[in-house]
Amino acid sequence: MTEKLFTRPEGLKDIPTHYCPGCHHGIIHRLVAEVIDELDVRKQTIAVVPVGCSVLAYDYFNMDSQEAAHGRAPAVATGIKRVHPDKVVFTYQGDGDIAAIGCAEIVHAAARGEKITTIFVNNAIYGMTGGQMAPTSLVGQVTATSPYGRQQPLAGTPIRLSEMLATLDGAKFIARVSVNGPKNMANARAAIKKAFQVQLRGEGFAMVEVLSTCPTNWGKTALEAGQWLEEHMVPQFPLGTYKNVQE
Amino acid sequence: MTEKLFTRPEGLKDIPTHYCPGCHHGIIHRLVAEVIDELDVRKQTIAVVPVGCSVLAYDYFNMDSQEAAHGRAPAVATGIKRVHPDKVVFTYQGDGDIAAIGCAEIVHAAARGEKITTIFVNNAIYGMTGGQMAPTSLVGQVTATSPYGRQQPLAGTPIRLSEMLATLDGAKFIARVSVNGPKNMANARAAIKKAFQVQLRGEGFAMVEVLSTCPTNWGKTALEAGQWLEEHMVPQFPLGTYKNVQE
Amino acid sequence: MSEKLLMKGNEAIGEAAVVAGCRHYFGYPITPQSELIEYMAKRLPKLDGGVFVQAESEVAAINMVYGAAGAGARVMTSSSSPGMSLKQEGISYIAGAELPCVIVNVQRGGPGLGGIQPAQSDYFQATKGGGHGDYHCVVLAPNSVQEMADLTGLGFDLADQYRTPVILLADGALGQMMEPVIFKERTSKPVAKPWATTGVGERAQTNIINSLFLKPEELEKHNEHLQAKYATITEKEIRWEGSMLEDAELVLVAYGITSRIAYSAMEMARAEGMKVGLFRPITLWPFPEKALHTVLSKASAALAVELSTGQMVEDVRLASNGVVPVHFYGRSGGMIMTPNQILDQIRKIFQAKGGKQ
Amino acid sequence: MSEKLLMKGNEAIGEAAVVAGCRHYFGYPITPQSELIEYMAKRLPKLDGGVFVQAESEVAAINMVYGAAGAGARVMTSSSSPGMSLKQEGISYIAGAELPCVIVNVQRGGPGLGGIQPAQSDYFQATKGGGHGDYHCVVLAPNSVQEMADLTGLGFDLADQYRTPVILLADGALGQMMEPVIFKERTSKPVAKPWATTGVGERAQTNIINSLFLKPEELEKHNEHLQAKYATITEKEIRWEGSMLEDAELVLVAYGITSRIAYSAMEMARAEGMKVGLFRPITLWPFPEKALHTVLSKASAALAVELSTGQMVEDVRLASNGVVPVHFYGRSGGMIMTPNQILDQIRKIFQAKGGKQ
Amino acid sequence: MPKPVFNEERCKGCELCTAACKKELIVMSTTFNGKGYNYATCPQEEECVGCCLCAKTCPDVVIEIYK
Amino acid sequence: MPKPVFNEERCKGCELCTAACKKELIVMSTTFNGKGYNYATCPQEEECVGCCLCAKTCPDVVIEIYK
Amino acid sequence: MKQEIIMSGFGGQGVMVMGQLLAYAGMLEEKTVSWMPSYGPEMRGGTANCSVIVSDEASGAPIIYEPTSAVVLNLPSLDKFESTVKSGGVLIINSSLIEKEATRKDITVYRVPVNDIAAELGNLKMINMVALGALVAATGAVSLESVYKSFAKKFASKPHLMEANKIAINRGYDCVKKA
Amino acid sequence: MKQEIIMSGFGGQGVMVMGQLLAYAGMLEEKTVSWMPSYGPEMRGGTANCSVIVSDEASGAPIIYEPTSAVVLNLPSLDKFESTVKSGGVLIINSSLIEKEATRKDITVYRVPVNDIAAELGNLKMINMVALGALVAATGAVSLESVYKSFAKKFASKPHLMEANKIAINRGYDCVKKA
Ligand SMILES: Cc1ncc(C[n+]2csc(CCOP(=O)(O)OP(=O)(O)O)c2C)c(N)n1
Ligand SMILES: Cc1ncc(C[n+]2csc(CCOP(=O)(O)OP(=O)(O)O)c2C)c(N)n1
Ligand code: SF4
Ligand code: SF4
Ligand code: SF4
Ligand code: SF4
Ligand code: SF4
Ligand code: SF4
Ligand SMILES: [Mg+2]
Ligand SMILES: [Mg+2]
Repeated sequence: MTEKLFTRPEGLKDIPTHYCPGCHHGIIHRLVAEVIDELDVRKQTIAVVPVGCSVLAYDYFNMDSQEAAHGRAPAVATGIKRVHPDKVVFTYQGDGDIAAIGCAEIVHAAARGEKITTIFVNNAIYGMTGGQMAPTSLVGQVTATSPYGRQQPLAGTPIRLSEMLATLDGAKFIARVSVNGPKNMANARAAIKKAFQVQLRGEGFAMVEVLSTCPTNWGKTALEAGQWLEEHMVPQFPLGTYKNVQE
Repeated sequence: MTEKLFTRPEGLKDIPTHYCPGCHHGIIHRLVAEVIDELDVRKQTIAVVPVGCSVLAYDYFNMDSQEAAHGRAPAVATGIKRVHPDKVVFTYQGDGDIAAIGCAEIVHAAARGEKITTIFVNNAIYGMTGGQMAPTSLVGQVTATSPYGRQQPLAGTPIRLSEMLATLDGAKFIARVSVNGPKNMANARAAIKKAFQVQLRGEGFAMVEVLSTCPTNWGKTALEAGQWLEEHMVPQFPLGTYKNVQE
Repeated sequence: MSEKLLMKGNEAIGEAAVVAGCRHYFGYPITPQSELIEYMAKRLPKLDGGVFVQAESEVAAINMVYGAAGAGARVMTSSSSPGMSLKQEGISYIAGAELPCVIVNVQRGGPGLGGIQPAQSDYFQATKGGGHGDYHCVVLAPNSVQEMADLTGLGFDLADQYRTPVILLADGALGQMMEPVIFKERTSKPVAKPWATTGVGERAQTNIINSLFLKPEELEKHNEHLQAKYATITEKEIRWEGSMLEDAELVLVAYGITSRIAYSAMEMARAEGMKVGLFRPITLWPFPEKALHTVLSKASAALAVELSTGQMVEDVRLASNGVVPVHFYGRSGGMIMTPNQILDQIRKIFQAKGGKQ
Repeated sequence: MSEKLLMKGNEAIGEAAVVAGCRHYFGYPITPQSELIEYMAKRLPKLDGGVFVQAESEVAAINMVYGAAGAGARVMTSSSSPGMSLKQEGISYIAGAELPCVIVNVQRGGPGLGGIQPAQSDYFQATKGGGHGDYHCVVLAPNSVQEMADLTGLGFDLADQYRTPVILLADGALGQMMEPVIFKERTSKPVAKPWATTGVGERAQTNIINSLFLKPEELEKHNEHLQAKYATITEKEIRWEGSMLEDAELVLVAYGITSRIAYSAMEMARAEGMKVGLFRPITLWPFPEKALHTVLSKASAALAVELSTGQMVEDVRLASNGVVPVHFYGRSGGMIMTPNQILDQIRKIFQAKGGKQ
Repeated sequence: MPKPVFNEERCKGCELCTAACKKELIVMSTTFNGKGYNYATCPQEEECVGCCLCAKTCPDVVIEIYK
Repeated sequence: MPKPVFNEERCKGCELCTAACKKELIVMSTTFNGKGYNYATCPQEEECVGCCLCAKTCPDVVIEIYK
Repeated sequence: MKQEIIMSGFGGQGVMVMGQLLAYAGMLEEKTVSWMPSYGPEMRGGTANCSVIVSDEASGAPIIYEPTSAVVLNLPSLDKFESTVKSGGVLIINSSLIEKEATRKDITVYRVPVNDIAAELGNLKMINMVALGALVAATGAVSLESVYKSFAKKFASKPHLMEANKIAINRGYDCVKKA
Repeated sequence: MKQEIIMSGFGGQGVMVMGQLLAYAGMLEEKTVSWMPSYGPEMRGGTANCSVIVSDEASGAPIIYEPTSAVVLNLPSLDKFESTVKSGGVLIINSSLIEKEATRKDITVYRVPVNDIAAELGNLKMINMVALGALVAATGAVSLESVYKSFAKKFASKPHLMEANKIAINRGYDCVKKA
């Protein structure tokens, strides 16, 4: 009975997180940590965490970390990677962080073919600041700053970042996954692993966009949130691999 | 003999420009002015000029203008258009301005479907500041900041902005043209006209990317520059219409 | 005049802006100012011509403000400390191009990501110019929810009158707290903006919004013009408030939320027989330097109190210009001092003077 | 020691950085500093481990610096005024996270897009904190191409020693001009950086680069730690230079390129029998306040001279603290005063004193 | 026999694990843990097949599965 | 007859117009204008067919074509 | 008289609204009032609190250092605030969730089974109203009448809520009055 | 002695390099030197200039207000700088391009057909070398020998250029010396 079928990966510190009940951030953290364990690179990995609900991830990931200014994680990661080209560097970013304020930084990290891995957690909302509209919020979605629903002619339509970055040569691997249910989770883990392998092989930029829930700001239970993700987000953000260039 | 087959459009003030001999900026200015004359909207148009060689375009365009901070023309244009939704607002931007520092602003103006027109002058270099590398510089291109040629693994590959923005729903018309020779010029003029018409019909965001020369910083004569554009830029930046959504 | 409402400071700013005729707002969420952007998101779309845009960043927001202000609108943006830093280039452009607008900073603790609790550590940035070049913003410092509203209205008027950006420098406490507020009828008249870019129409000359002057002679002229304007503002628009200054031996100097804590401390000190007064600058730029100098000339010491490690105190020292010693007491990082802590400082100063009370 | 070279100031900074062991540069072009980024683009790729990245913007550049500094590298960025404004959030983060780096500002005229000719109008931004929160950068002000090199080297040492960003505050004239320069052998030893994020390896604890402290008590502690460090720097690292101060009745105060013009003016004034001296701060933060106070205590007036409408003059007034009247003379927008124009000001001051020479 | 072990104090009561267990073994407590949540429990743990789906689904790594 | 008219002082001598004229009518001056450029001229203007290609190509709107 | 009151509980227990109603009631009585929330990043399940000042004096520092009374709806709140209450002040404990007893002897302590009462009334969402009634009874900061009015104002768009909530307020009030 | 020299001409005429060679030569003679360019946005065809100080004194203000000599290679430069030259100073005019005569009588004016000489030598790129030779002859700011050395240093990678340029420098030098 001492052997374990499932336990906490070494890549995650054994402390409670501040995430809301049922928030997918926790699952995504664990998958990243598991992949890092599996690839046995924890000791040489530097995590770059964003400003967003995952701002405290430096306390959760059991590895060296830097806390980047809102949106600038790809620039910070670039700085680190250029100093330590032999180390593994990844960014973990929310949709507001990566697709709004940090839009230029992620586009250019991809365009430069920066050898970093980006985990992009798309929950279609600004979680941290209390549920404002994100660039990925759906048309019609009610948020704190779209109280009448996101209006297409005034507030635009969701940015599909994976599709957009796939147009850049420097991006070598781009996939969109979700962690809603065991099957999706397995796919997500595989994609995350691939994204780190692209970095380890020195090929270029790799990103995994993970569709995620924000039960709190969506005003739903965790289970309802998973369903909403499936029914509303997935059609707008189709799962799949958008780029997969082997050198 | 008093009738003229060709003369300066009213949209261009009758003053000499500061552009270098043979620089395409002058041709592009004239085409924009001609279209504005043709559509008879000069009196209700507000131009937003960038920081770049065309920074003084507010002295050349015969219409109300605002000089925007480097890269922020789409944000400035958004501010204007939201105050005067019945007026015509366009931005005129270089590749450094729009694709480097102003990358987030143009992506989001397009994503919001902002009803503005953008003229993007892509000369694959920073003209104004003396010929540094642009996000659109070609791989191998020697510039002041890529003295050994733009290196793919370190400095990345050219961003194809038209292709990238075409992934956004708010972008209703996107085309890439050149003004190198009469035929290209005619196509360019037609595309520019269309881009203004999209705005006039209130459909959304429209952009024309104009491949352009910088004889001075390319270290070429004006005629050689035209040839280089044809031989090196066009293959990397194929001419054509990338988006054409009729509402 | 509205009925008396119980509102958050952040919301009161929003409503006051609407009452002042502001119909354009561009902003980006950040704690502890998000109630303001959310208020505008709710309120503006319901108004004729009202426009709310959530920008992609603070950089974009301030440049949207530039465009809208240049197009002739009454326009506002708001943020909190880190977001304000991102706006500095834009603010310098707005000052350079002489565009009127109101910019709200609901300050939080810094530096860096810092924290989200109240602070007053962006005083230098606001008053000395966080951006590049020689320019100033008018900086207004409310100390109650009612003043959040009143100074917002005043801010729009000053902005238009002088073609200048106005910063409303608040803090997380003022932004988050609720107090009764009344929205007064506005008496000021709209200012004509013949310089705005509205399309040239039948105007003789095209209008150009710009801050570029390639010839240094012209840029210097422009700077002289700006400085002359700043001198006029300094002459006409200084605002401050004094309490028990007539016989004060020790003058507390504090602004914003801190001024209310200092006020309580002053009352406690008076109760102990110490002659303490309070000088509260309402305009932080222009700082009421002369007025404070006059006050200090009759006193024997000053104590600057702020939620920072010492910023406004420099302006107090400049105002004193050596006539009295200037003491300092500050808390930082989101910590707020108690009246008792200020009282301790007061006692120390009186004791050091040899028990002279 | 290198042979004597004739170099532009911008290039001398680049070479000095290389000599100081800097192998990482992140920047964005802007006049009049572009020769520096271009120098690094040429030089660094030829060096072992040398990395040059042209960032997509100044915002990205300063955050790349954050990452590289946090990873343990000696790292530099450079810009000119508008670009510096964009870096303010990043600088506040760097100060908050205590990361060592050198940031060069080759100042040009402002505000806004302004012009591209030399200016000194970002003094407030550099010394008081253009970003949010209570922090300081060490600010060094060279006045020759040789000092562009020397102070760059010093800047890297101070940065590492105190874990602080250092700003080299130059201007377009110093950046563009050529003068002879010698690159001296470096004597300082590299500072260990056990805090850097290099991958946890066999270290007991993970390293975290961060400026977030959600609990105000902790953020205040952090601020107190920073202030203690600033106090140490103020105590130990102040640098300034005096000329003919012994018997000076009027003390000119000027830094950077202006100090050389003031020096010429001083000589001309001495030739006319007026007892004039020159006080040149080399560290603008920490400002040599005490030293200047001592100097002024023996003089009868001060004249601050700068390429701005009046920024450093505030620090001069703070240093004077009322012991002498502080006069001001400035040019702006890229205009540079002549020694004769300063001399005119000097004459006026001496005349106003009733011909006392 | 496999056995799920819950770190009750870490549970936030989100109920994701209840839906993940195909055998529907997990039920929420009626009492609160220290953080004020109803926490997940597995009263019939002997039925557990060790598929680990509950554990993999839990965002808070509350559940470990022993062999 | 069509006729190209050059605003010589505005010409920057880029020679784009010379290549644009299919009739090869445009030649550069050997003397300088006030800005120091050799400027474009059309010595055989009677040959001009009024196609306007030269004018449309000129970045500086130096050329007007009269009917 | 200056009442400085702290209300604290789990995120979902409605302490913010409770404080606002009290402040509003004070305002209706032409008193000087202010309401100040704790605020922070999303950490649901954490403890939220707000402080309300209701005073006859002109407005002063809006921050409470030593509350004259406190309402604690969960255990962490009791642990955090018991020690801060001014000597002679009032402490109201939600005895439904808090078994622990208060240790202070220099303050008046009321144990009110807030959750139980709300459950009895059929709506756990009304725990804050029960607590508010208890608070009004214990402090006399405002009149019951003003509280009703303030509720009517705040929920003007939902008049149907009035009756049930009034009952909840009264139940809390009575619970203290009868103590 | 303090020489303050301005060189001005069209963008392509090489005045910047000319000034640098002069400054470098001064440095080789252990003098205090500085070189300051005009700089601006790309406006080719505009006039570029630089100022060089070569002095026996310690370094002072590096900006020239009243040049002791000026070399003007085109008409706009003549118009701009003639009036600024210090009384008793030197003005060298490129007579190949400038027909206009100088009006100042209190300075020494040399008219040197710079372009013609360079054309004669078969390389218009050398006009700046011709002008430099003339300047050295007219001012004695540095020795010819130092100018050769400085050229050799600056173009160390292109030694084949030396001979032709030396001739150009000499031609300019002789032209003034014989005047
Ligand atoms: C410069 C700056 N602007 C704004 C903020 C406030 N802010 C913090 S997180 C955040 C958005 C978070 O949303 P997202 O990136 O989607 O992450 P999530 O919380 O949803 O995981 C914002 C706007 C900030 N800290 N800094
Ligand atoms: C914030 C800021 N950064 C940098 C600059 C300097 N700058 C001016 S124009 C320019 C690039 C111009 O290139 P591009 O946009 O391609 O226009 P072009 O001149 O080629 O037409 C740069 C970097 C600036 N003015 N402001
Ligand atoms: S606010 Fe949303 S994204 Fe943030 S922790 Fe809570 S559920 Fe997750
Ligand atoms: S530098 Fe290049 S882009 Fe700028 S005006 Fe000259 S040729 Fe045109
Ligand atoms: S391991 Fe499988 S069977 Fe066992 S409790 Fe978990 S989900 Fe149910
Ligand atoms: S998934 Fe985890 S946190 Fe959620 S109820 Fe189950 S054990 Fe508790
Ligand atoms: S109009 Fe046509 S034919 Fe006439 S000169 Fe111009 S290009 Fe030649
Ligand atoms: S195209 Fe225009 S500028 Fe160029 S040579 Fe011809 S006329 Fe002159
Ligand atoms: Mg999000
Ligand atoms: Mg360009």
